[in-house]
Amino acid sequence: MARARIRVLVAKPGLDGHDRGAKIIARALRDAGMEIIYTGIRQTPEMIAEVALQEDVDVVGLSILSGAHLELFPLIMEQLKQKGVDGVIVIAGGIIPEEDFPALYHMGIKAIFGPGTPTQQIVDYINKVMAEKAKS
Amino acid sequence: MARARIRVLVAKPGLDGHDRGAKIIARALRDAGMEIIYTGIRQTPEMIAEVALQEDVDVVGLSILSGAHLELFPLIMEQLKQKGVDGVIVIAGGIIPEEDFPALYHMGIKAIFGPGTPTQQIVDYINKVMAEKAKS
Amino acid sequence: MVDTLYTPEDIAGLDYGDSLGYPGEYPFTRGVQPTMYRGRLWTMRQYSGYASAEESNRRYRYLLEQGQTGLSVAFDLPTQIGYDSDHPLARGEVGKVGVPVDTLEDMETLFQGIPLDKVSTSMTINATAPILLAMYIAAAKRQGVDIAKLDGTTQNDILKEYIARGTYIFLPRHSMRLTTDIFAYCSKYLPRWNTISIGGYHIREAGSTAAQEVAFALANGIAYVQAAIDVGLDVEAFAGRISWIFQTHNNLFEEIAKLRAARRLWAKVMRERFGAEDARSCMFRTHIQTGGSTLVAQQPLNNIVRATIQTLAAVLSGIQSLAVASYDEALCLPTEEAVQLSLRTQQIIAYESGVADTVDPLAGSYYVEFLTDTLGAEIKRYIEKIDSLGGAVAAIEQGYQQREIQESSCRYQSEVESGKQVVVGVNKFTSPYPKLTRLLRVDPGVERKQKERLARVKGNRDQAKVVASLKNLEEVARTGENTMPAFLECVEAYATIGEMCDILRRVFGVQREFLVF
Amino acid sequence: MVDTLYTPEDIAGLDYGDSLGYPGEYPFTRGVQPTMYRGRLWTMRQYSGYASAEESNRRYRYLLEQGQTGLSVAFDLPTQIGYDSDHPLARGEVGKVGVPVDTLEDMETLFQGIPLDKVSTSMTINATAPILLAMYIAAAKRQGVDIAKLDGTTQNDILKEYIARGTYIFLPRHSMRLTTDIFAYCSKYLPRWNTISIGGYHIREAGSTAAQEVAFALANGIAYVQAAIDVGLDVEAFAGRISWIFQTHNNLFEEIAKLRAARRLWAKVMRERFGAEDARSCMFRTHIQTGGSTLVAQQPLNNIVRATIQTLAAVLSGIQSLAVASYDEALCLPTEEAVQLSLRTQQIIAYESGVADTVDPLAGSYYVEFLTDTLGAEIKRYIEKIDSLGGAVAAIEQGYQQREIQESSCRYQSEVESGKQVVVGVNKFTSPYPKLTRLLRVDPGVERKQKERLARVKGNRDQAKVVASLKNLEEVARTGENTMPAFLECVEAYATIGEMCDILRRVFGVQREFLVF
Repeated sequence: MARARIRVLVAKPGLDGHDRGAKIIARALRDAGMEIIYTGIRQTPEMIAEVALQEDVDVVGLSILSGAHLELFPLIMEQLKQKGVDGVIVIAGGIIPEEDFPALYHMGIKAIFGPGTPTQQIVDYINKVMAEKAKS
Repeated sequence: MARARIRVLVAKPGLDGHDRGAKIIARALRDAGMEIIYTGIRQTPEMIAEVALQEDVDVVGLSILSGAHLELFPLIMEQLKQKGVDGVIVIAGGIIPEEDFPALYHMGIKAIFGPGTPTQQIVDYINKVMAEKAKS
Repeated sequence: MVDTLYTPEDIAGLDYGDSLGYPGEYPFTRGVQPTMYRGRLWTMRQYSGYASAEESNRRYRYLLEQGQTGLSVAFDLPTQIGYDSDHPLARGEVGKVGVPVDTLEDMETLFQGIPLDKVSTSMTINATAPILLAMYIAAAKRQGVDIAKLDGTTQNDILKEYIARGTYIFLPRHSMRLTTDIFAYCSKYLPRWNTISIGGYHIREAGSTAAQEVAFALANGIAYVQAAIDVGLDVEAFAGRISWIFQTHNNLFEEIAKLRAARRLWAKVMRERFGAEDARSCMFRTHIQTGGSTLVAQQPLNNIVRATIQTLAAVLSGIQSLAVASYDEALCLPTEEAVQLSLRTQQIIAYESGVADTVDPLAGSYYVEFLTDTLGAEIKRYIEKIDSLGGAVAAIEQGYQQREIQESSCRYQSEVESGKQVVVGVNKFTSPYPKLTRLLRVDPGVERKQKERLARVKGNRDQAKVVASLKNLEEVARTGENTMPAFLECVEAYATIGEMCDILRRVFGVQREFLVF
Repeated sequence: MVDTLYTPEDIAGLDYGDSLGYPGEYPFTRGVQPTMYRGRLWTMRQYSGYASAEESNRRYRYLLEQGQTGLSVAFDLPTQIGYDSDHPLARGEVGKVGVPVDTLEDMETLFQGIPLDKVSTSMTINATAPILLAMYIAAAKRQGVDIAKLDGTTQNDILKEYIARGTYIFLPRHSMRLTTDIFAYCSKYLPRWNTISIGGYHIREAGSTAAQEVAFALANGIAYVQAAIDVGLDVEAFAGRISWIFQTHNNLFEEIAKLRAARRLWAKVMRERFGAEDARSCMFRTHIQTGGSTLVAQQPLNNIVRATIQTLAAVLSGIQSLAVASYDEALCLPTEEAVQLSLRTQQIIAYESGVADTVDPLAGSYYVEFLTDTLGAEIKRYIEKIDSLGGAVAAIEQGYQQREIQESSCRYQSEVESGKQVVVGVNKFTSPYPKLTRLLRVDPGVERKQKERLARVKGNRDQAKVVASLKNLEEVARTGENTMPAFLECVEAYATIGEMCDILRRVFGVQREFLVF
């Protein structure tokens, strides 16, 4: 936990190609001093978990706009668990109706950032949970 | 009941001065062959009932846009009754929320025509009820 | 009739300097300020008031919190026609279309916690304008505000009440005197106050065309200026404080052209007819309220689309102040959500649409310049006609404007009924639509409470002072002195609006309707 | 940067004939038809499709009943990327952002009861465009419709998929071949079909500026025309069937100027670069979809205001077809009410606002003409830059457009975060707002049902025919013959989209992402 920079995987699960938000977040986190692994579009749950493992990341950020989050996120959480990287902090963004938040929290997603969230808020969130994690 | 032309009083109760609708209706009924008594604005319930009596009208059309219908219409119906002209057909128009319709029907208003009603529909309505009245 | 195509040939005669000129310079076709919205955005001022002074005060504070930059007070009909809330003619009307104000106490409550030197307030009040202005001044004094700093507008345009809106009380010549009393008083004591807001809004609402809307308002304006000159006021002393209120309808370019034409025409009227030299005296500064009667009950969210088009028309034409009608207005008083959306409409256009980035962006357009000229010529013909009838007052007494409006209103109605004029959701593209579930209703207890309040105020005041002040008002009304100080005295003694108006009704006589049908 | 004021001096160099000309005449700045909307209104065509072919068919019939004048099909992501609904990669995506179409049977269901010779249909489909077009042709034949009468559009614009939207499958050169196969096939058999709709929409959606949106789309257009010429097609035989899709954002005048500039530039590209003589080959005909990414989740009714401004921008710029994004799109798929309001927005602007009464009403405006020239020059510089990189395909492979867009996107984001760019309800004038209660959710059972349906179709078809047709497709793909007849044969044998694409993936190879970050 004593490494210099927080490592974040920014991933786009599913088939949707709208990567504007993911790229903005990725760049904002990088500008905030984090190390970013950006996967590009069309990542399967298996691929995402594999990269999270290989790259030994602290945080996985999932961006999805196609509405497939309720189907794909459980598969991703499952894959992370199978690969033994379920200790990472998983956060999500995109077009996700508020009524889906409880189900997503329940499956272990730690935070959900809707459209219009200032990027600084996400930076702050990650810094805060990483600091808490370091303490515990 | 065998007189040639239907006599209609078009009245604006209350203090509101928006007479565009009342004048359009008055003119449309006149163009449809009815005899129109148009009172102008700011008519009290007493004045309206008195004109209805004096002019021996068949129909009283009330136009109101100020929202005072639930207060003023009962007073008008009461005055018509007191003057013994409660046989006339009373209809209403203006800005009247649909949820008030039951109360207005209950106090004896026969029909309510909201904004956007084609004038022909009002003409037809009056002709129809007058024909029914003649038969009975 | 609009042509299919306009090209440079259609404006071949346009002389830039004479017809348009630079913004901030005579004849102000391109706007009255050199930088327009770049310097300062228009004032966002939603028309609002209902139920009671407390409730309306709450709404004003809400609107200011939401980013509104000015206030606009709607008064209820008894207040506008000079009846106390306990008058028999006030039955059912108290607090319905605006806030009831019987005495100074109501006015104080209305602006509780709103510093009157920091906000500009427009009051839609006409026959009783001097009384409400006196109350506003008195309320400001009680807040400790220097009245020279008061910024705002009294509508004070009685002539259009005879033509279209109906809240007149007295005979026109007496009304005109009250109007010019405000001009004279304010030029001395309230230098920043817009003493009148001459209106086309209600003329259009009654069914006029765009050209009639402007023409009849300008003709009224000419009558006010003439009346003020006739009572000895110097044109430069009051003309700079004249303001206007118009509406914008759905026809985007007609509305823009109408207002550009009005600006140019009024400048020329002031300079050429009245010899005003001061540029400020020639400036046509206007408030716009988007057209209430264009909103329909059917498919109410469609009204948001209409209001947006109308707001764009207003902003693109170069204005000073704006209120956007709310989408639920064809059904009820605007709810808080609906009025917030009206304000957001203004804010989106101000901050997101880019149309405020440059002055008079349509200038030079073959179509818009042609239309500006064409409408200008039509407006001019109407003004000449009214001149030939003896001016606006004489024409009103002959029912001229009323008849013209009624013709237009009936023509429009028959175009709607024949389907020639489409109204989406009404005569075409009709369909079932979800009802609005949140309608604003005025609590029926409001009238009773207002009467109780009035009784309490009357019980607590110094009766002798009331009697004396009213007696003084009666004398002043008879002699022809400026009535404003007398009103102020009455108001500060907590005389009621009904008490004051009863005296004036006795002295001035009451105008019956100029019944045109 | 916009100046405070524009005057005749700003357009002193404007030569009417050369820069504007008459509508319907080269260079078409004022529009491609001489009478524009006076002759015929634009086609109202809401983008729509979700859940299943049955459900989408119901929505199309609803929209046609509501007065919509064309159809626009949204396909789900598996269909766009060539996977059957039962493919592992389709998990969770079936029916989500559009309708799933696995086989001809789905296409038949989609247009059940909608006569394909009476309606024009636009299909947002790119990598798999020839397959979906083949299905559409086959469905029309089964309806007994003469395919020469088919009217509509296949988006078929693969280059912007690499740049911005992501639904590519193959390497660019193979994709370009499929694109030109459609050009060639349609010029013979579907003379009224718009063979391509080259898009700026998605480029803007990815965060580009207005100038980039047009420039990158035009550069792609140049690449398609060159590719078609390179495979031996006569420019006059296909250029007249090229169409475009752009978006309109909130900046009213920039959007109008952008599209006027695009029209003029494309005409000049076609004539000067490609030697097109036929006026029709030089016409820039465009569909507009108002900007989806300008809509925000906060205070959703505000989006109606934005969509209205954007719709006005589209209509004022002179277009052929229009879809208005729905106010709930930042939250969910558009509900029926929201999509009705989008259509009503178009109808109110068409029938009530008067802006369709005259052609190109802003022509001549000092500001708009200046801006048209300025944006035109900026677009031209981008095209020259792309030329210097070896054309659109080479530039994409180098990541040029992607990088430019990302720069713009990040610049915009930082302007929003700093408050320099106001987004009402998001970074200014925020306030609590009532949640939308009616959100459209796709039934989670849709995916299972679609898989069952696919299994049933596969169970009932003539397997030998399928195998033979797929074998033929493979051969044709390898040899370079026109693939369209082979697709048609496969489709009519009820081969699935996944089966056909698997063959093509094998023959053509698969493109990995040009990762720019």
